[in-house]
Amino acid sequence: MLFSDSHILSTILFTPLVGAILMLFIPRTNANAHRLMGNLFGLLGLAVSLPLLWRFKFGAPDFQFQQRLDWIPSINAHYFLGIDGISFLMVMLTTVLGAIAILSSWSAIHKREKEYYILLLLLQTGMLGVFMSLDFVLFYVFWEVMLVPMYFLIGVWGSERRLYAAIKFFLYTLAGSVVMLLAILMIYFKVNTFDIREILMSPHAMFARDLQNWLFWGFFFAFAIKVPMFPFHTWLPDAHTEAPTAGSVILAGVLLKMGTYGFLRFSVPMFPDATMKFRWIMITLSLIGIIYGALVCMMQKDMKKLIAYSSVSHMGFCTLGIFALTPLGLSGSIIQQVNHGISTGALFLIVGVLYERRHTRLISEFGGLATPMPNFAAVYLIVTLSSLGMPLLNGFIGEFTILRGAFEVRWQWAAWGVIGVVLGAAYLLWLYQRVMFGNVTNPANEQLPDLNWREWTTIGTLILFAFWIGIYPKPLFDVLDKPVQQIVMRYDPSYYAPRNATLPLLDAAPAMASAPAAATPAPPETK
Amino acid sequence: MPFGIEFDDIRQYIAPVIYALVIVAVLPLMAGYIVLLERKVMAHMQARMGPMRVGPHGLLQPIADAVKLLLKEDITPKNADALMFWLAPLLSVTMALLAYAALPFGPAFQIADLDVGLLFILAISSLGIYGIVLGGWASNSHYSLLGALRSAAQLVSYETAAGLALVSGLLLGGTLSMKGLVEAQDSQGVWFIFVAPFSFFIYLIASIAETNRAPFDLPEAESELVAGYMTEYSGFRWSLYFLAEYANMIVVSGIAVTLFLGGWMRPLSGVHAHIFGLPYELLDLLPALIFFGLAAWCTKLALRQGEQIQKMVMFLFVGLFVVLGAAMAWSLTSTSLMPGIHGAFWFIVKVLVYLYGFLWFRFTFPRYRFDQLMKLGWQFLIPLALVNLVMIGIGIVLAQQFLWPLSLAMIAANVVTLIVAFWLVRQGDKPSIVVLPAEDELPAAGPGEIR
Amino acid sequence: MLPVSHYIYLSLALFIIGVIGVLTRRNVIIILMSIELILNAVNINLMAFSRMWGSVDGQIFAIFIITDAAAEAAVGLGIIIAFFRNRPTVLADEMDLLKW
Amino acid sequence: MNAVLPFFLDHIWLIPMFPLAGAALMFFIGRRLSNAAASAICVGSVGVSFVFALGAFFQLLGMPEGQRVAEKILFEWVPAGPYHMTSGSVTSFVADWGFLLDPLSAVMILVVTGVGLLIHIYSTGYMANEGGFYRFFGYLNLFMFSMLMLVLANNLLLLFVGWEGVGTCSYLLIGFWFKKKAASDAGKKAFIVNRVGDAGFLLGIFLTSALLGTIRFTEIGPALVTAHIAIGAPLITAIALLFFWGATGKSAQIPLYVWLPDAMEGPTPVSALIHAATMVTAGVYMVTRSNAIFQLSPLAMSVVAIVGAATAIFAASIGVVQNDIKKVLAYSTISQLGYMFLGCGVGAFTAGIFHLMTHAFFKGLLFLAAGSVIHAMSGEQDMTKMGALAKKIPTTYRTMLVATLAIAGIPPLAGFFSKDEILEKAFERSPALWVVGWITAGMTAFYMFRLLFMTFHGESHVDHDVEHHIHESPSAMTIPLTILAVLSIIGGWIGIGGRFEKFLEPVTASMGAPEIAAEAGKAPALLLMAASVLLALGGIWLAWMLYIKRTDLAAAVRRNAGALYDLVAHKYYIDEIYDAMFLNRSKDLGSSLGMFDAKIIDGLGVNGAAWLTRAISLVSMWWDTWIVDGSVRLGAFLVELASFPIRLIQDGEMQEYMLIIVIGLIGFLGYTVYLLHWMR
Amino acid sequence: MMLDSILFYFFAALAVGSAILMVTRRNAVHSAVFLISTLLAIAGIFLQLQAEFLFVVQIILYVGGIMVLFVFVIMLVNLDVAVRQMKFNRQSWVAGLLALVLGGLAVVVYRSGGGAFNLMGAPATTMPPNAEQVGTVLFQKYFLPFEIASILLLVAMIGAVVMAKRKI
Repeated sequence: MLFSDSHILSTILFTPLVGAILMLFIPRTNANAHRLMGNLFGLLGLAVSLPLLWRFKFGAPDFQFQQRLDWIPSINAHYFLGIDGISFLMVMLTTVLGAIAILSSWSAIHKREKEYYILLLLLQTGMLGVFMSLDFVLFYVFWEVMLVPMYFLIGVWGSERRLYAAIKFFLYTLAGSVVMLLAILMIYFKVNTFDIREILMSPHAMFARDLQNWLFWGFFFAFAIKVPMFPFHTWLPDAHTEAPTAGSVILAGVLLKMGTYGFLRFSVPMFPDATMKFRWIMITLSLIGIIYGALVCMMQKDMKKLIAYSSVSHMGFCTLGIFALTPLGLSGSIIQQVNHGISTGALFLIVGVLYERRHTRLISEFGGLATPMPNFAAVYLIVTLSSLGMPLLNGFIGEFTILRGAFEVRWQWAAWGVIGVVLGAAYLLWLYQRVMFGNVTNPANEQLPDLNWREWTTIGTLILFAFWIGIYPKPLFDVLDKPVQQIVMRYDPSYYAPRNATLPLLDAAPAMASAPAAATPAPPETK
Repeated sequence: MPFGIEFDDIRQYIAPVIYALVIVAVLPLMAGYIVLLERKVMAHMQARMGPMRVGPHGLLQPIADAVKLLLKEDITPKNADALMFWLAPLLSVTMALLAYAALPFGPAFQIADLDVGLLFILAISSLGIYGIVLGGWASNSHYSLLGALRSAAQLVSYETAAGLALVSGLLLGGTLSMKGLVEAQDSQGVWFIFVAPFSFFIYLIASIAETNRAPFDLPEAESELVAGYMTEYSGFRWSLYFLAEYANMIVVSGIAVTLFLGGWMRPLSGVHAHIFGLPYELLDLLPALIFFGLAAWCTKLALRQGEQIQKMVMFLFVGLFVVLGAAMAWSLTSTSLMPGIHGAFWFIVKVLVYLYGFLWFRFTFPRYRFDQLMKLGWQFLIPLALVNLVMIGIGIVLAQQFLWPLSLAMIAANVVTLIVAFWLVRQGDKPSIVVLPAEDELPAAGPGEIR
Repeated sequence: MLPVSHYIYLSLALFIIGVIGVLTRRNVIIILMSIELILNAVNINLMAFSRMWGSVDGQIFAIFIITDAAAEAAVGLGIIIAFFRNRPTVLADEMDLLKW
Repeated sequence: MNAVLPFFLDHIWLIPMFPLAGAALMFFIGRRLSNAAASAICVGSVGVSFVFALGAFFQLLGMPEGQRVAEKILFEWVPAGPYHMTSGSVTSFVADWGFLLDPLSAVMILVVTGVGLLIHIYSTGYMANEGGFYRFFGYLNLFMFSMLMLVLANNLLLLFVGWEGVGTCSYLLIGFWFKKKAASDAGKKAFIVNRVGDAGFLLGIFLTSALLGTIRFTEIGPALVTAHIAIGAPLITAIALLFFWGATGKSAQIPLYVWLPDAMEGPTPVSALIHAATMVTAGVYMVTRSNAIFQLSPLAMSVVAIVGAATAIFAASIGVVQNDIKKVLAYSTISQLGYMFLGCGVGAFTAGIFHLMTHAFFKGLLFLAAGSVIHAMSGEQDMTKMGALAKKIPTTYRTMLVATLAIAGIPPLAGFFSKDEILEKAFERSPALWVVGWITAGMTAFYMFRLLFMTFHGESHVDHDVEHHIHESPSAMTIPLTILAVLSIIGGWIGIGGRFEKFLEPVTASMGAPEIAAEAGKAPALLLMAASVLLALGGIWLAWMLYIKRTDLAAAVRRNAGALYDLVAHKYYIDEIYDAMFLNRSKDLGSSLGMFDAKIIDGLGVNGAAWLTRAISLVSMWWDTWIVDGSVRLGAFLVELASFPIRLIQDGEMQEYMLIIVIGLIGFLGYTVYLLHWMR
Repeated sequence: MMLDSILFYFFAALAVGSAILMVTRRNAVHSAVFLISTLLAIAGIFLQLQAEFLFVVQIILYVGGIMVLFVFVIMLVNLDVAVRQMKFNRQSWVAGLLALVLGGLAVVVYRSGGGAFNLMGAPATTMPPNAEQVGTVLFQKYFLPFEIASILLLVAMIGAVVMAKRKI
């Protein structure tokens, strides 16, 4: 057993923190030193996470790289880290996006650089901690820790209505997590442990059915707000709009994933009966989110707001996949989370490029940018296509797999989801057209410089990932195979065995409150 | 045995005493000849001949100098603090000599193999400051006091860098014992200069500064401070200071040799080349050959001498070298004596090479200004030493915990250090912010105006 | 080994001498030096007990005390220099105001 | 598939990769290349593809009949995981990077690379003076890649990759002149309408995998057999209809044809390549490719046939009154695509593919020739402003004439054979369908010759300034025209004697259901042939009458038809209806939902909670200030009072403080001694 | 044993003597020199207690480090007037007496508690290599205190620099 096996997670977790602490000692006036240090530690954080790529064993049944130390013995809380396939992907996503977000801020941030980079690094540690923790207390601590830097990032470096957005973000999320704390405490008093792994690894569900219902809703609010699911999403457009570019990237790329990660890690496997019971609500909310988000996108005048609402729509796909509770849905959902991090992260970077040049995000301010910025146009196009689910780019793989997984349960779910795909093409292309095509109408846009090497690096990296996932997603599926299987086995141990034909497509439609089944789109029959 | 003394006690107590006596006896002679060497080297570098009169090629010059110094009048200034004035040179030379206690001249030729040998030497050499500071202060002369203060500041500054450089060597060796360090290099099969070149480099510079040698001879800069802390001294006390300086040079060379240059180990000790079926190795013949070569060279020089007496003295040296060469050759046949004698030979050769570096630098570099000196110490050497230390630590962890090959780990570590070094040099090129004090802020009285 | 009491008396003697120095001398630097002496007296005790119990914990504490002494000397002397720059005196009983 | 395949068959996967490499080069270094270098790279890459395609085709021919299948799987693409089929058994969803060459795809790659190569060459001339030359060729190459992926894919999902890819390239190429709002609008419209179709296709893929457990073409047939699916089973009908729903989008059939006329905003070579020869025929290809499924569902087949026939006549009727030269061709394309679907729908898949191929030749030629005309006219597209060009641009005129004859179905040109075959099969199925097709054929002849006459004959209506510049196009453009003209003449001959049908038979018939063909009687082939030729001649005569002989008649017809003419001229107001029904409604929904989001959810819910909290906090603050904090301040006051006497001892003499400490110590020790000695 | 005792008494006498001289010398430099002497004697006692590491640390840090600082500062602030000023302050007699009383009391306390401490039970065994042992304990058992001490030093260093700077 090498030292690094048990400490690699701690190393990854605390590298950004160490950077933040070191930066405390650099004088505030030396902004470039802060930039350098921030980037250095961003990259270092990425570099120390790279060994996971070849050390991580695909298909191992247990959490890997576990490290478990006593922390607060009196309440039996441990410093307990470990990752499985899902968190492995999330950790890698976080380190990659973190490094990119930090790099993207080089020329975008011109005040209080010291605090900015320190907060970004702190945020990084918080997010990584959420994905690595295997102890409820530790999880909760990181969950909350990560709020604070984000609050300041929005509140200090945001644009005009930043204070409103920051406070809204903070209170909204906090409200959700308080309920979750109650649920965690309830778990503790029930099973007398904070050990997530123990609960997950127990052969049967540890909680009685009615308790499961309560716990499910307790966790639901925290996660649904974070995702965000339909009626809890209003903080997102504000936070996204006001946050600085890097903040938006992190927010969209990683923070939102914490909600879905929570569903995958806690709600679904720990409360299988409750999940099955409330699945229709979750699915309904997801589908509403998909279509609602896409429709609202159409009317946005602000680029960032549009992308924020598109996040609502895309994350609706993720929750749809999760609560379809089929292997395809689950693995598709996780891949779609990664995809969303990449595509939407890149979209925010792209808006950041424009914002940095023009200091406005209004779509009407732009138009015809393809003429002065041809490279930007190409990059933007690829990112747009990736986001709207173009095959050979990442989005398609995720959306397809999710819809396939949802289709397996109810074909109507997939049908409603497909509408979201169509609308996605509509609003994204419309945005692209309004920004890039036509003549340059605004004289301020005539001389905009094209991408510089830093922007190439940040967006280009994400595009490379997009192509990789689009063309060869097999490694992702391989990583997810085992954890997804474990989740499915939690609620349906017989899933992997063949069962009698049910032919759901030939059955009379069962009474389903989930999807508004009456108005199916089913186009061919109508002709 | 009488007085209840056992034979082991002799081994334990008497032998060190003998070694100590030998060192105390030989050291002044050695210092004298190093001075001669210095003068000859300087002369040849400046296209001169150097001492030629006293003895052939000035070979007896040290003795003449010594006699002159001992016979000179010993003056104590009127307002001097007599006690301190007397104590200071003694302190200086005592501390210099004390350090020899832990220096391993050979596997067997060491006064005491302390567990904390290296630290002991560091401790003792750090006491040498007092000799200078107190001497400068006790002279009650501004030149002396300024020289002393400069010296104190310089020594304290460079001790840090030197210490940090040595610590990285310690990390590699894993022991504080001087003997253990050499053995560690033996067992790892590599001199630490090759795994930690930056440590050696830092120590080289710091050791020059610590011995107040050019180009860091600010405390005794004759163009500024007459002779620094030694201004008021003359005669025997002056020669004590002088002796202390050269003894210190040998000590720092000894440390460097022990820690970085493999101590008493023969160069290429890993190469075992036997010749003609002889039982000893080819390279072990080198010492004898060197001495015989020297003898031959001296013979050639001797034959050129005009004066008969010069010729005779020269032949004396020929004889000396022949005897030494024979001893080297003869010791090959004895497995018990060979390591000790050869070890001592190689150790002294390495020390001489290192000392030659001292002389070389003295004649090639111009003297630093005091602020430049401080800047070099604090803004380059100490940060670099710190980084180097951390990097070597990381390298060792990589090698031990992550099972990297040591060479790879060390190359990586040193590359990082190299980058930092370049960065530091670039930083150093930028003009530093010098806050000059306003006149009224200077101390009102006392000889304390240094900055 | 000698009885520990020897060491204790020695350290007591040094301690009292240090205390006398602190209480009676006017020169701040000498007061500081007396404090160093007091600390050293403590160290002797620690070392003696460490030897007595055959454990190095006492030595560790001695190291910490030396660390502390170094810190104290650095800051103390720094204060003296700063003070001296404002008022050229090193006498303790002339330093009785918090601010000039 | 372990047998060692001949070189070209083993490397079919390279065919799409050459254009991809060209596109990638254009993307990365295109801007730094000269036009010549860029066109050399792009045309060269397509040329190499064409050579590989030819090689593969001949090596496929070299294989024994009935075994002409070459499949090359590179690696797993989407190994998504296990799922339950409708039958309840668990299977694993796998899509490979696999390439399949059978007679069908062999024909397709030849058409795609061949016509594509010609159009690439043509474009070097046509686009020579346009900005963004490299970009155009990059897009074209990307399109070639996607189209070849589409036809070479060995499974539905990979086909979908090409399917979406061609859509994207179409979007890019239609919007190539992105500064023109109409162009970018048209591109967007094309993409979104296609997307609507794709949604159906995607659901079809889901359903296929759910029902059959596979999406690989070579496995679909056997799976259909093992699943014992009855003819006309609802599920299989659903799949077929969903597929066809996708095809209507891509191939511009009712109801999703609306994007194609708009797509004429793109450069003319694009229209030729994408919107005539290749992409729009993808739907036909896809339907043919999955004919095994379609043949199991008579209902779906009927839908295909009826929609195809309806589209054919509907689009032809619009084409009759269009004045824009490219719009006419666009509606003609829609109409001809309808023909192909009609062929597929009546079970004549080979005829559909045959017509696809010949159509690629002559419609490609028509577009290219039209492009040549537009080129000569300095960008003028309105036919009413042309006329009498035959002398001025003779090569263009001659080639166009060939193509027009071909599309009108005059023997022995290509169009005659393919169209005739479809009509024959349609008659066998249902005479009503034949009548529709027959009338359409007449209309086609009419409007095509109307185009020809208005453009090349009669009086010149050309603007004066333009007139001087009229010139024949460069050889880079005329050579492809000529080659295509030759192909338009001889292209149909390979179908004589059923050779083409036989070649494609393994694809269309092996898993087909012979019953459908058996149902229908034999058609009187010669009679039908004569009827259609006669009608075509009649159409030509009518066109001659109206536009050459009695030009005043046309206007009279227009006046008398009145409302009907208006209706047709406005394309039956379909675009407006769609706008009103879908586009504006979804925009309205979006904006009202946006308001809902901002006012109700955010305003009432979130901000209302915030207001309530603030109100409560005001009350708490009063309490806090006066009661809670007041008691604290009281405590502070008391402490301050008590401190007064103690302050006196503090005089700043450090050593005195120390002495006090010592006294304290003495007291403490003394007390200890007292305890130790006197208390004992 | 004999040598041990001789060494102890020698160093003890040296330490006490030098300490007394240190307190009573008028000249601060002399005081410093005598303090150095005391410290060296104490180092000798450490050596006699077989604590080589502490012996070396005592010399390096105290004598080589801290005392150099003192000497340096004495020379910086050396006032000729100081030589002519009163050596002791006005409370010196009282204070000296009280200090002696304190010492006496301590002796009394110590002696009367003699039974409470097992003061004679010293092991005769030689200790293992001292530096290694100290290192092991320091970096394992006392790791956190060690880090805190290092932070203390850092703070002190910064404090000293800030304090001694002419202009901040």
